[in-house]
Amino acid sequence: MSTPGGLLLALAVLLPFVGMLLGLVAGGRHVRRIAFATMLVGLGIAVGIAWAWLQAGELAYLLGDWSPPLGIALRADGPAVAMLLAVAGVVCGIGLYARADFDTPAGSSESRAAFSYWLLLLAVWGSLNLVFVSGDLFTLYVALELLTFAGVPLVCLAGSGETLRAALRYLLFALCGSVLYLLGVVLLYGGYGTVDMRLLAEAVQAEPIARTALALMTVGLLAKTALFPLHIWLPPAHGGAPAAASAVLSALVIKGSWFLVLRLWCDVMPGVAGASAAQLLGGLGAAAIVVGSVVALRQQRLKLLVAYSTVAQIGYLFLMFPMALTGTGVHDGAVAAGVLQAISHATAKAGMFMAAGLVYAALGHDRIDDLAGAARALPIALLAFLIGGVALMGVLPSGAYLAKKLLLDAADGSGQWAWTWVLQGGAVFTAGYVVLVGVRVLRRPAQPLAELKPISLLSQWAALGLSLASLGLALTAVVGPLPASLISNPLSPKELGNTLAVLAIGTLLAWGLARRPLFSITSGSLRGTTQALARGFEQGDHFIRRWPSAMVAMLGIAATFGWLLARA
Amino acid sequence: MNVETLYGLGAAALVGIGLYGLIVLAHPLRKIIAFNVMGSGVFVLFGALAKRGAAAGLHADPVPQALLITAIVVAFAASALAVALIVRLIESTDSASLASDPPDGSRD
Amino acid sequence: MDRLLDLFSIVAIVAGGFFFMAGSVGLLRFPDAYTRLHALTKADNLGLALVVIGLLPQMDSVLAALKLVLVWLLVLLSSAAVSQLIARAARRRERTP
Amino acid sequence: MTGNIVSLAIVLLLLALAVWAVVARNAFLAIAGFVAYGLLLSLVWVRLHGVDVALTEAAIGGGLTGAMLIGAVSRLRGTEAAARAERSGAGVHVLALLLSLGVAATLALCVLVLPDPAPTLAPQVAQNLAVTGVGNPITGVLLAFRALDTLLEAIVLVIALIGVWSLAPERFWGGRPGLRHQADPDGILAYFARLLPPLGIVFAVYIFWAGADHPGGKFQSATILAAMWTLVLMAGLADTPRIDHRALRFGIVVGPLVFIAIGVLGLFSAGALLAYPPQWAKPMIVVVEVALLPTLTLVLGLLLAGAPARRGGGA
Repeated sequence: MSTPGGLLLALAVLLPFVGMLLGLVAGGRHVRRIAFATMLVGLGIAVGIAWAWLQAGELAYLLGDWSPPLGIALRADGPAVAMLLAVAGVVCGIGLYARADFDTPAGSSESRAAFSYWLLLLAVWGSLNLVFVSGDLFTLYVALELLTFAGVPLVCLAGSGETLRAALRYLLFALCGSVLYLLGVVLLYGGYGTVDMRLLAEAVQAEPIARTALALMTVGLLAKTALFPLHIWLPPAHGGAPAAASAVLSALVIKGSWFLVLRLWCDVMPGVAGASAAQLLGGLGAAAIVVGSVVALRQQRLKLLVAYSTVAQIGYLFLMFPMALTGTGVHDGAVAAGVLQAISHATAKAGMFMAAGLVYAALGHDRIDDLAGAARALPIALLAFLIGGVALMGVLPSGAYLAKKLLLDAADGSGQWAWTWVLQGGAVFTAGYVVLVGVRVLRRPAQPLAELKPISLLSQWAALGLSLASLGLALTAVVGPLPASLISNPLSPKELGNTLAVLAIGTLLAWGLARRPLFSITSGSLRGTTQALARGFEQGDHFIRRWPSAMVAMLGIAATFGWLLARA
Repeated sequence: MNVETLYGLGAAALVGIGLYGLIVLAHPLRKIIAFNVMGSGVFVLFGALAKRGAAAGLHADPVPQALLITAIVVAFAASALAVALIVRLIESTDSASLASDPPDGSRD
Repeated sequence: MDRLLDLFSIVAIVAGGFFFMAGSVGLLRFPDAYTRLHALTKADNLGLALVVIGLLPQMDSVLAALKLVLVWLLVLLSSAAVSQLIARAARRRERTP
Repeated sequence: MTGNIVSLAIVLLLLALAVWAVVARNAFLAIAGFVAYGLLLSLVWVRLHGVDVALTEAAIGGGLTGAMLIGAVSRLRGTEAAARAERSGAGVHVLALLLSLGVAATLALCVLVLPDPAPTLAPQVAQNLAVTGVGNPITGVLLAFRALDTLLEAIVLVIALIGVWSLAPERFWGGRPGLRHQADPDGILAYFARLLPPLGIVFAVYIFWAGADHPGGKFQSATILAAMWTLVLMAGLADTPRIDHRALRFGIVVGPLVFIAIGVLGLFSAGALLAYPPQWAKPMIVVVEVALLPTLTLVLGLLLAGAPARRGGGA
C-alpha cells in the first residue's frame, strides 16, 4: 500500500533524471545552472523524506497503482532514508567543489568536460536514489547498470590514454558483476515467481536455487564494489579520474552495490545467508583493510594513496556482516553501524579526494615526497585532508567511531572476540597513511615552494565542510534514533589514550612500510625487513590486479560462498 | 526431458562458454563478444523459465519476456559504450591491453 | 486435394534444402571469393524460393503468403547487393599490392 | 517428439556457434560466428513462444550489435597481435575451464530442480490486461505494470550516449559523430540505400502499430529505423548531425520527458504516478510510444555512429 510520504520516493528518483534530460537539451552554460537547481530541490526532497520517515516510519509507494508481484513498489526504511539524505548532502558538497573545475570557459559555447560532468553527476545521483528505494530486484539491476554507465565516463573525463584504459577495465569488470547479478535474479524468478524483495523474503527457503542465486548475486555485487581481491579496477580508475569525479566514484558510486549486498543479506535472504558465509565476507573485509592500507603507504602519488585508502575503507563496510548475521536473525545495531560507516566514509573520502585535487591544482603535482611545506601554503585544503583521515580512523565524535562502538557491542553480544581485535586494530592501518601524509606536508620545505596557482576558496571550504561533517557525524546520535549513551566524553583518559595508541602504532607502521623513511632516521636492519614485506604486499597486489587472476578470484569466491551456504 | 529443460541446460552451457571466454580472452573486443554470449545465455535461461510459466491461455509468462526485452537493450547499451571506449583507447594509445604497468621497484 | 498440396510442399521444401546444401558445399569447395559468392547467392536464393513456394499452400491467409514472398524478395535484394559489394572489395584488394 | 529433435539440433548448433565465437582465431572470425549466433538465437526465441523477444533479439542482438562489432574490428590496427602475446598460461586456461564448468553445472542443477508447477505471473497479467487497453500482454507489462523499467531503459540509452559522446577529443566537441562515409553515388550501395529505406520505414511503422495487440512495439521498430538510417549514412547519402544541434538534442530527450509528463498526469487523473486513467489507457500508451520512437531511433543510430570524430563543417 502507498503511504502518504511515498510519492517523495518516486520524485527523489525521477528529479535528477529530469534535470539531466533538461540539461542535455539546454546545453552550454545552462547545464551547470540546471544541475545546481536540481541539487537544491533534491536536497529538499531528501529532507522531506527524512521528515516523513520520522513521522510515519517505513515509506512505500506503488508505481502505477499496481501492487507487487505484478507492479513495482518503492520502499524506504531507516538505512535507505539515511543513505538518501547523506548522498544528497555529499552531491551538493561535490557540486560546490566542482563549480570551479567544470565551468564553461568564456570563449566556447559548450565545453565537453563540463557538459558531461554535470549530466553524469545527476545520473549517478538518480541511479543511487533508485538503488536505495527500489523494492524490485530487476529494477535494481537496471539501476546498477545506470550507475555503471554514469560512473565509467567520469573516469576518463580527462581523456588521457591511461584513464581510458582504467575506464575500460572498470566497465568490463563491472559488466561481469552485473551479468552474475542478473543470473541470480533470473534464478530467483524461476524459483519463486517474483522479483519483489518483500515477497521474496517471505517465499525464500534455504534450497539450491536460493543459495546459488545469493552466491552469484553477492559475488557480482562485490565485483562492482571492488572488495579485495576484486579491486582490480578501482585504484587506477579512482586515482586517474579528475578530483571531482574521483570524489563521486569513491564516495558515492561504490556505495550503491554495497547497499544491495546489505539488502540481500539482511532483508531478503537472512535465512539462506547463515553465519559462516558472513564470516567469509568479514574476512575479505579484514584482508582489504590490511592490504589496502599497506599498499596505500607504498604509493608515491596522493590520489593513488587515497584510492588505495578507499580499497581499505571498503573492507570496513563489510566488517559488519559477521556481527549482523549470527545465525539467530539480523542484529539491527550492526546494520546501523554499517550504514553509519558508509556515510562517514562517503563524506570523509569526498573531502580527501577534493583536497588531493586542490593540492594537484595548486602545486602542479601530487608526489607525496615533495609535499613539504604544502600545509602552510594550502591550510584549508590540507586541513580538510587530515580531518577526513582522522575521521576515518574512528576518533571520537566521528561517524566511524560510533560505528565501531556499535559493532563492538554487537561483537560482545555474540561473543566473537576475534572481530573485537580486528575492529580495534583496524584503525591503526588507517592511521598509518594519515600520519604519513601529515608528516610529509607539515615538514618545512628545503627551498621555498614555487609560485602556487590560484585555487577557488569555495572548493576548499566545500572539501573542509564534508570532512568536518564526517568528523561530527556521531553528534547525530544525539538527535537520531541511535542510543546517545554511546558517546562518552572525548577527552576522557580512556578515549584519549586509545586515540594516542592508534596514532603511535600508525606512526610505527608508516615508518616501517613507507617508501622513504619518515624522519630520515638512518634505516636499520629492521626497516630492511619491513621494506621487503611491504614490497611483497605491493607485488601481491599487482598480481591480483591482473585480469585472469581477478576473474579466477571472483569465481573462486562464488564457489566458496556456494560451499559455505550449502554447509550452513 | 521437455523442451524448456533442454533450453535451460543449453543456457547453462552458454553461460559457462561465455564465462570461460571472459576469463581467458585477452583482447577487450573478444571479451565483449564473450560477455554478449554469456548474457544471451542468461536471457535464454529466462526465456525457458517464461515458457515453463505458460498459463491462463498465454503461451508463455509475459513478465520475464518483457524483462528480457529491457535486458537485451541494456546489454546493447553496455556493448556500445564498451566498443566506443575500445576504439578511443586504440586511437589514443595504439594498444588495447588492459594490463596496468607494474609498481616501479625503484628503491629510495 | 490437400494431401496433394502437402505432398507438393514436402517435395518443394526438400528440393529447397538440397539447394541450400549445394550452396554450402560450394562455399567450402570453391577456390576463390568470386566463385564462392556465385555459389552462395545463386544456390541459396533458389533454395529459399523453393522453400517459400513449398510453404505457400500451408499458409492460412493470403496476407501471410504475401509476407512470405516479401521475405524472399528482400533476401534476394540484399544478397544481390551484398555479394556485389564483397566482389568489388575482393577485386580492389587484389589490385592494390 | 519431433519438436524435441528440432530443438535439440538448434541448441547444439547454438552451442557450437557460441564456442566458435569464443575460441575463433581472430576477432573477425569470432564476430562472423557471433552474428550467426545472434540470428539463430532469434529462432530459439520463436520456439520459446517469445515472438516479441525474437524480434528484439534479431534487430538489436544480432543486427545492431553485429554491425557495431564489425565496425570496431575494422579499426583494431593490429592490437590483436599484442593481445595474443599477452595470452595467459595453460594453468589459467585449465582453472578457467574448471570454474566455468562448475558454474554451468550448478546452473544446470538449478534448472533440473526448478519447482514443478512453475511459478508464473501469467494469470495475473491475463486478468489485469483488459484495464491497460492493449492486447499484447508484453506491451501491457512494459508500459503499464512495469512502466518504470521501460522509462529507465530509455534513460539508460541516453546516459550511454552521453558517455560515448564524452569520449570525443576536445577539438571535435560539437562536431559530427563517426566517420564521413564516401560511396560511389551511382554504385550498388547507393542504389541499395535508396531502395530499401522506404520499405524499411513502412515496415517499421507497421511493427510499431501492431505492437499494441500483436508482437512488435517501439523498440523493434526503432531498431529497424536506426538500421535504415545507418544504411543511408554508410552509403554517404546523408551525414550525421552535429551533436550541438538543438533539434537533435530535443529528439533525444522527448521520449523520456513525455513519459514522465504522462506519468505525472496519471498522478492527478488516476491517483498514482505512472498510472493511466482506465478509459484513457490505450491512447496514453500510444502517445508514450510515439514519443519514445524518435528518441530510441536517434539514440540507437548515434550509439552506432560513435563519438564525435569530425568538425561540424562540411556537407
